[in-house]
This record gives sequence, structure tokens and C-alpha cells, in this order.
Amino acid sequence: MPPSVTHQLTWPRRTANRVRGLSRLSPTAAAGVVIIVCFGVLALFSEWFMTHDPVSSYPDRILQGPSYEHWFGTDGNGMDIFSRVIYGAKFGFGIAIPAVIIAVLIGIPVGLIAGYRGGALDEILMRIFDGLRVFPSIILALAVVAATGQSLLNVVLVLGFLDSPVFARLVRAEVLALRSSNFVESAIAAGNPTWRILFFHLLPNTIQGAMAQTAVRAAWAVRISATLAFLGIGIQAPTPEWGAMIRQGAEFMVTGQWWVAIFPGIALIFLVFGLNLLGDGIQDILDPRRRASK
Amino acid sequence: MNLLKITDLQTHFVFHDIDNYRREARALNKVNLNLNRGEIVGIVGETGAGKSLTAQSICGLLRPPAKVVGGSVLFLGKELLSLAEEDLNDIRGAEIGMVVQNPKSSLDPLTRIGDQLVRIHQTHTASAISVARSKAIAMMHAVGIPDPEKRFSAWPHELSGGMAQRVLIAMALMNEPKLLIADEPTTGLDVTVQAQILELLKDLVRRFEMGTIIITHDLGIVAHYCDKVAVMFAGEIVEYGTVTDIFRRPGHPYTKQLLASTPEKLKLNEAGSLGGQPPDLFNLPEGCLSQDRCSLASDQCRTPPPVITLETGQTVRCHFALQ
Amino acid sequence: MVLPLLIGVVFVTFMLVRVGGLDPVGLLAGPTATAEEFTMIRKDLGLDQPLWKQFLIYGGQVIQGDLGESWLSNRPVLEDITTRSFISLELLFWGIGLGAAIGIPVGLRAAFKPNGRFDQVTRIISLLGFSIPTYWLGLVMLFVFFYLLGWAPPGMGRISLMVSPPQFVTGSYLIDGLIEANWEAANSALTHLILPVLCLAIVSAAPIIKQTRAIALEVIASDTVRYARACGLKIKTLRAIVFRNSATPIITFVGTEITGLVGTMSLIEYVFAWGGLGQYGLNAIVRGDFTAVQGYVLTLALFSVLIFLIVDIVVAIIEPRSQLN
Amino acid sequence: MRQPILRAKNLVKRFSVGRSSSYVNAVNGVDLTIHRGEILGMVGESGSGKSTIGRTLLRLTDPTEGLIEFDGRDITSLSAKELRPLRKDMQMVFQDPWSALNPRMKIGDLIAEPLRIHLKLSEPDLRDRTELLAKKVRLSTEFLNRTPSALSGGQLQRVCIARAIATNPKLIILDEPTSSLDLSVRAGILELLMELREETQAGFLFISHDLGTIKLISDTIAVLYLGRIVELVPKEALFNEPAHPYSQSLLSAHLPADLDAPIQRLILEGEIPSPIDLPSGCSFHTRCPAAVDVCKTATPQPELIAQNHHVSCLRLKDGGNILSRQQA
Repeated sequence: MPPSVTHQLTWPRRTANRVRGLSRLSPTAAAGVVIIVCFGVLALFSEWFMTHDPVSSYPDRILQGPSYEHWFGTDGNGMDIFSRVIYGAKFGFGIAIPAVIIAVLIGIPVGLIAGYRGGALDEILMRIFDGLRVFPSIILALAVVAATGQSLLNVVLVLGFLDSPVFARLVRAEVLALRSSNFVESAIAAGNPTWRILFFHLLPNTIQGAMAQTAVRAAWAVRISATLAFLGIGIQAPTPEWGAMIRQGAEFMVTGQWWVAIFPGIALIFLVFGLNLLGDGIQDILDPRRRASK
Repeated sequence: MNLLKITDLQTHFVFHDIDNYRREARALNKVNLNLNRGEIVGIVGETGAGKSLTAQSICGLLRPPAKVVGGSVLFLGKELLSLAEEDLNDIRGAEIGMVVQNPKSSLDPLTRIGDQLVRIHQTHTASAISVARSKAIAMMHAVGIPDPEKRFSAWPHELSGGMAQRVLIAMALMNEPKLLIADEPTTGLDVTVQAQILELLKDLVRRFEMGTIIITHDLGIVAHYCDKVAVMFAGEIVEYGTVTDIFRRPGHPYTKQLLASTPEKLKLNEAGSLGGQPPDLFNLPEGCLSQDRCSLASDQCRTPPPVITLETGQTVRCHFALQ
Repeated sequence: MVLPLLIGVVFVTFMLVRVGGLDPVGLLAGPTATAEEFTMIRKDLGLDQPLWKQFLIYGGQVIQGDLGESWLSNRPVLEDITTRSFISLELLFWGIGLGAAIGIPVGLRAAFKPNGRFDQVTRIISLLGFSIPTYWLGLVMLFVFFYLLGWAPPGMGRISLMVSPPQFVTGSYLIDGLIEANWEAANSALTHLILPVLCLAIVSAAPIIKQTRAIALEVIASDTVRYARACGLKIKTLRAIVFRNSATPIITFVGTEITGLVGTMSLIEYVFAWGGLGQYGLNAIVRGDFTAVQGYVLTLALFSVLIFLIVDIVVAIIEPRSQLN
Repeated sequence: MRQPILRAKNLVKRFSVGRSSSYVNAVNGVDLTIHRGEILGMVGESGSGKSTIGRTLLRLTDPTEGLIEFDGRDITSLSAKELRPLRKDMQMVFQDPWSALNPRMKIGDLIAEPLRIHLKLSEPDLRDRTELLAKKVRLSTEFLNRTPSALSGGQLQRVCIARAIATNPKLIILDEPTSSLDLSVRAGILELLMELREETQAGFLFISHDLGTIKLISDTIAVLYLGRIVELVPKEALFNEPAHPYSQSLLSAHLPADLDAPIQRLILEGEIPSPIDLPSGCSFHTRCPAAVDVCKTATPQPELIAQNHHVSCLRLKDGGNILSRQQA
């Protein structure tokens, strides 16, 4: 059917077609979305799914294996692991979403201005970013959170801040490419003031690349925040956060009580996997060359 | 027997768009072309007319989603379209030489010039390295590369654009091909260098008696360096004949338009500009493909135009060719 | 380029630990300390001086190769770091080596037939590799191979406590054991190495597969390869061209990966009680051991600079376009 | 005498390359004057610095040396902010219309942009002016609500021209406006430009590497080689009796799409030297068939050899005319 026919369809059909088209273009993105939506539902409506209170301890049921009563067993405090795993989804989204928003809000303006203005400001920023790249992100996050205070809010702020160079670099690179492209020069020649060039010409043309990265960066934030909790920095047990739960279960892995650490780990993997699938798929859709040979 | 005989060659782009519709762009529509030894044929046309696609279809160098969907390409009586990749490899670079548009990015940046020449020779012949080497040096000399012994061990990035194009020509000639396809061979080069390359090509083609296809959008090159010309429009060859016939008495309305819009012939502020859009390859009109921008178009043009051979021998795909 | 980076690193870590929320004095003095004890300790550590003076003193020491003493253990930081660096390098070397040995060929093969079955499968696997938390993988491995199957030793150190470690030559117990023909030590070192190395390899292979595939696909789509096909070169030659033209970006990528892998390695060391630099650094950060953290961070920076230098040299050797030739 | 709108004196532009201390000598001392109602054609090959000259004249990049006078006012060292109101009167059209327009803006907004910036108009007025402009460049008004991706190259270039003439500028610089367009589309654009010249009485600088186009549209032609004007000449004079050896070879390398056009092949050896290492003396001496020793050391100055015909060649009087020498 030629594309002109599209306009005559009702919107549910159109949307359905678009969804089918996207999932044909990138099955990975579609799978990612499915996983993320599942976790989103768990996070938003965890009360519906939890069988027990996630932080109530049953002292008579410490370290019990999976059973009908406790699907995923109980941990060293006698808490229900199934309910804790479900509840943990709240932390995954609760940290990743604001952290990515902070990173975008800092990174995009910085990248825009550094790329467009150039000069000393740009030079200094790039040196700092280069310097930061010398360190593994987990070490950096760990050191900064340890040094600045170990609250949940602080973890979010630090992750957002540390991740902002990713967006700044990306936007800067695109701005540099666009600055020498004709349309920016043509905007200058038309007499546009700088703010118009930044907002009307550069921003709309750079934002797509940055947005495409958000899923992958969210995956990063979920992973790092769990790692911090695993190391006992930031969120502390018995908060039902996946990393903290793995930390609780670590010692039991060599004594056979595998369920304590395995289940939160699997949940963590799935959410991060879903986000990575989506991120990878978005790159596929945006870069026609990657899907050229279908 | 013709050196190359292309019959009804059809190449389409087939893919699914974002709304899950199957889209098919009919990029080449029944291309017909015959070429004899020692002839230089120019293929001209505007962007998207399918010039390069024709060359790539002949040699099996299409990239997905482009695909040959019909027709036949006979090279010395052999059907190229049904050959397996390995058998095509025996022909490409040996019997069919290619010169492409971006010589500097096309050479392998990690192999010395001489070694690339030797490599293409040894791939297709069983000759010893010393033989291949002296042949390479002789060929570099033949294409006018000064100091070939020294340049033999030069890296591609050390060459200027013109020099790199000479190397590509030497590569194409290493195995003395019977057919040479030059796809926009001078497009990236300066005019003064373009003149050098074209003179060289013409000279070598005569010397080796190759059949040659030069793909270009520059009518000047066609006028001065080609024997015959094929005018392409929307994936069709609308007119084919000798350069003299077509430049003096163009038979197809589109050819006339094209010739009239060269800077030399253009009379500004006289006839209204022709302009017009190239047809949408996804949605080609029934019948004649150029009907939307042709001043002669009538109801008759909704039916496919016949290919008419004029008394001069040029073939024209138009209902009104004889008028 | 390198010098300002190092000065910057020294300065920033210095500021971070001093101005940040950590309080070593409180840690050292304990909850029952009096105000006088506090002042004493502050003076002991030189914390009563103004900040800029502290920085100058510290900077001067660093230039002389003195990283100070750990505030918690009173051991010289430089010595700790040196011995532990070798311990970590053994793990890193085998881990990244195995990761690259798996990742590069897999990535290339996936690129040769994009969207083929092999590509689809490896793509999912590598995305999964991106998503698995290293420490969790280590724990699962311990559970399976130590607790369930009993094939691997418990995750405690680099060599069995029953075996005397070999003499120091390269710092790798495995190689040193082989050098002095101490089969028992070599064997024990090997069995201790397998799980952590496998962990590191799995985690490092994922990005290498993905990036190698992307790089190779770009090369395959290049004018060079299209022209090589037009020349009728054999498929083997074409693959060699693709491989060689991908080499530089792949090496550069693996170089940057190594830097990032130090973090992963630290977690693996933590899980397997490896006792290397990574574990040392994590502990120092978690416990707020100022001087140790500073020394550790500086070492990481130096290490990265060294890796970048090695990458530059390797690239210069294989690239005819580089300026060194 | 027509009123000069732009004057450049000894214009020099160097770009530093990488971190090293070498420079690309893009423009090396160019003097030129553009008059209102005149089209000055500028022809040169790659590396001749023609685009850089265009961009420098409009202060889109800063000149290294020299003086630029626009409408009687020295604009050489005005700040970006001071320049902004002047941009109303000087506009530019770029080579590649696909990349010269912001892909995320609507055509209508793109055309209206200069009006919006420089004139305080009410929204209905703005819309009227925009539609008028679209009609002037013969662009269907139904495109005004589309984005650039829906238009063909020729249509996009019409949008660029509409933008350029929106504020009735006194000077328009056209940087290869037709070279990326197909032949049949090109003709329409050239016609439009000729029409605008008559109507607006603006001064035009038309930059191109194609002699055919230059011949068609220009009144005066500047021939550029390695950042210098080697010949500044009225159109007829250039095509009838080119004086500089480089102009002669350029003319002879040009392939008119015409079987009857006499072509006289004078094929130069070698290629254009890198603008990083400029040849000493006359930059053309490395390829000039008429070069003698003095050409390697002395820099030729422009000489007036006929009315409005300036040539920079040391061998003008004896042997410079290589074409006639070949015929002899």
C-alpha cells in the first residue's frame, strides 16, 4: 500500500501499523519495550503483586528456601524475597529516571554552549571530561558518593552529574559537525542572534542523538546504583533494593542458600537487559545502515 | 557477438518502511544496451536516473536493499546475473575493469600501491611475483605515473587525487580487460586534472581496444570523449545512438531538454525553464515515464512508448520519435 | 597533555577527600574521644594547616614519589600499591586477553553476515553480557562451581593456603610457578584464576563484540571494500582487508575498555577476595582512608595514561598514515 | 559609473592546521570591488580559496589581514553583534541546498526568518511577505507548510534564494549555487538570478568552478589561482583573448557540451600545489609552460592591459600568451 493511504486509516490502525513497522525494523527494541513496561507495571502497582510486606521480618522463617508461602524464599532477616524483589523495581526506576533527567538537563546545555562557543571554555570542559574518562565510572561514583554523603537523593544527584558528560560530549560533537554545516552558517548570515541559533537551529537537530542514548544511560544508572548498594554505599540493607539484597545474600552463596542473591540479581539483569535492548534497537532505527541488509 | 548485451535489466529497492508497508522503488526499468569492442559509450542522466546503478547491476556490486529483479546481462555471451559470487570474482577485475569516483578512499589504505597492483594481477592469473611486479611497473608507466619504481612502494594517502585516479586506471588495466566501466571517473577532480585523466583514458581505450562505459552527468565529457551515448531518465534508456547523431538531432524530448539546458545552449529568459520533478520511483506513471515534464505529452503517452529506430540508427523510446 | 591531567587528578581527589563528608579523625579517634584527642589527631595528620598548604605539602611528596602512609594501617601507600598492582595485573591481563580473544573473532564473524543467525544470537548474548552485574556473576559462579560441583576452590585469594607461592619474577603466580617449575603452585594459581578470569572475560567480551561488529560493518560498507569487490578479489583477501582496516579502531577501543574494566575488576577482586589493587581501592574508599584513596586514584590515572600510550605506539606501528612513520 | 557596494583590499586569510605551526594560505592578497547591479563571477579550482573569499567578505570568518568596506563603511573589525544589523543588507546563498536549510523548520518559517529578525512586522504582514517571496522565486505556496525533506534540490535552492532576497539586500554572495544541481534545474535557477539582478539592483558575487555557468551569468570575471586573482577581466575579453597563461589553460580544459565548439587542448602538467606550501614568486610557476627563472622569485602585480582588464603575470609582454605561441 502506498504511504498516501495511511492518512485514511483510523488512528488505532495507524498506531498498530506503526508499532508493527517498528517491531519489524527492530525486534530488539520491541522486546526491550515489553520488558520495561512489565517492570514499570511492577514498580507502579507493586502493592498488587507483593504477597508480603517487603520489610516485615518473620523471625521463625529465616533463610527458608522457595516454597508455596514464600515463592522466592526468605532472607537472613526472615523477609519475603519475592515481595522485596517486586518492590525493588521502584528503586530501579526511581533512581534511573531522575538521574538521566539530571544528566540530560546538565549535559545538553553544556554541550550546546561548549560546542558553539568553542575557545577556552570548551577546551577546559573537554579536558575535565577527558580527565574523568581516566577512571572507571563505578570507582568515580563510589568515591564521590562516599565523599559527599550516602543518601538516596545523593546517589541520584551524583549519578546524574557524573553521567552528564556523556550527553555533553554527544551534543558537542553534533554541534561541531553542524557548525561547519551550511545551515548554521546560513543562519548566521541571515543575521540570527546567538540564542536563536542555539535554540531554533542547533538544539532541535542535536537532541535526537542525545535522546537515543537515554535508554542505555538509564541501564547504566540502574546498574551502578545497584553496585553501590552491593558495596554498602548509598542505600543500606534492609532496604529492598536489588543491589543491597545481593549484598545480603553474598555470604550465603558458598553455603548453599542461593535464593537470597539469585532472585534480585535476575530482576536486575532483566531490567538492565530491557533497557539495553531498547537502546540498541533505537540505534538500529536511527541508523539505516545498521539495518541495511535485511 | 556483442561484447556486452543488456536486455530489460530491472533493479528495484525493496524494503519495509516504518509503518510496516512494503515499499518498492523501481530504480531501473528495462535498461537495454549493446556495446562492442573498442567503443566508448557514455551514459548520461540526472541524479537518480540510475546511471551508477546500471554499472553496479552489471557487476553484481549492488548493496541491499537494491536487487536485480529481471532482465539479462550477457557479457561475451555469458549471463552475468546468474553467476555465483566466486565466478563473478573471476570476471571482475580480470575481464571487466572498474574505475570509480573516489579513488583516494577506494584504494586499500594499508597496502602499498604496487602491492595492490600485484595483488589484482595475481588474483586473476597464475603469474609469478616478479612477473606481476614488472607488469605493475610497466602499467604505472603507461598511465603516466612518474618514477614508477619509486611510486611502487608509495602509500595511497601519499597520492594526490589525480595520481590516485591514475593508479585506479592502472589497476583496471592490469589484467587487460575487455570491458572497462568508469563511473564518474573525474567528478572529484579539478578541471585541469580532469583533462589529463580523460585524455589518458581515451588513449588507453584505443590502445587496448576495450569496450568502455563512461558514466557521467557532464555532457561536455560525452561530446568530446565518447563514440556513443545512452541518455537515461528514471531508470530507462530513453535514447541511444552515436554522439554526433544525438547531439545534432536528438530524437527524444527529454534529450532535447537536456541539451538545451547546457550553459552553452541555454538562452536565458527565452523559453520558460523546463524544471519539473524527476518522477517518484515509488509511484511511476503508467506508460511513458517522462510524460509529466514533456511538452508533447498527450493521452497516447499513458501507454508504454515503443522503441523506434531512426534512419540514423539511434533508438528512441517515444511515441513521437518519428515526428 | 599528561602532566596537567595528573596535576588535575591530584588536585581534585585531594579536594574531594578533604572537603567531602568523610571524617578520618572521627574514625580514628573513636566515639569516646575528647576534644583534645581530636586536636592531637588533627595535628598529627597535618589537618590543622590551611588547605593550600596541605595541598602543597602533599604535592611535594607526590613529586618525590612519596604517597604518604595509610591513616588507618600506617603502612606506606606506595609499597601497598606496588605489590598489589602486580596482583591485579595478573587478573586483568588474562581477563582482557581472553575477552578480546573471544570478542574480536565473534564480532568479525557477526559482521561478515549481518543479521544472520550467528549475528542475531551473539547480539542478544552480548547485550546480556552488558546487563549482568559482575559481582552477581562471580557469586553465581562460586555457587555453581564451588558449592554445587566442587570443581573450583572457594573464592579466597590467588593460591591455596597450603601451597607456598613461587618467587617473584613477573608477579603472576601462574607464570612464576611455571618458570621455577613449581607445578603445585602453578596448578593452584591456575585453578584460582579460572573463575575470576572467566568472569572478567565474559563482561569484557560483550562490548568488544558489539564494537568490533560495528567497526567491521563500517569498513565493509566503505569505498575500499566495495572497490576491492569490483577488483574481483577473493573472499579471503576481502576478509583480510576488512580485518586489517578494522584493526586500528578495535585496538583503540580495547585500550579504552581496559581503563573501564579496572572498575569491573575491582568488583571481581572484592567477590573473590583477590587482594589486589582493586580491592585495596574499594576498601580505602569505603573506609575513608584519605592517603590510600589519593594514591589509588593517582595510580589509576597513571595506568590509563600508560595504556593510551601503548595504544598510540601500537597504532603508529600498524598505520602507514600515522605521523611517526 | 555604478555605485560600489563592497570593496576588499589586500584580503588575506590563513587557517592554522592542527597543532603544528603550518598554515593553509587560503587567500593571499585579494583586491576586488563589487558594484550594485553587477554580477562579478569568480572562477577557480579547488584550493583557489574562492569559497573562503565569499565567506570572509561577509565576515562569516575573520580575515587575517586586509580591509573590507561594505557600503562605504569599514566592517573589517566589527564584532558579531555590530554586524548583525548589517546582515540585512548582505546575504549569501550556499552550494548545497540540502544542508543549507535547517531540516527541522518549515519552509515558510525559513523564508520568513530574515524578515522576523530584521523587520518588525505583524504576523499577517509577515505571512503576506513570505507568500510574495515564494511566488517571486516561483515556489508553490503549498510548500510553505512542509519541511525541507519534501522538496527537491532545485526547489530548496529557490527557498535559499527567497531567504537571501527577503530583506532586499544590497549585496548577495552566491557560493556555487548551481553546482550541486542537475542540469535542467540549474537553468531555472540561473534565469531567476538574472531576473533578480535587474529587479533588485543588488551587487552579486557569483562563485563557481564551472566556466560555462560563469560565462552565462557574469559581467566581470575574476580568475583565481591559489588564493590570488590572476586575471580580472570583462566577460567577453576573457573568452575572446584570455591573457594569463592559467586562464588560457582553464579555458582550454573546459569541455563545452557542444560538438561545434572549437577545443584547443592545452593540458597542464601536474596538479595544484598545496596551499600549505605556497610556491615562491608567482604561485603558478610550477605548472606554467611560459615560466622562466624570474617567475620563481618575483611576485607579479596586477597590470592594466585594456579597459577594466587586469592581469598579474610577469611574462605578459614576452611569451606569456602560450596559446598563440602554440598556434604559431
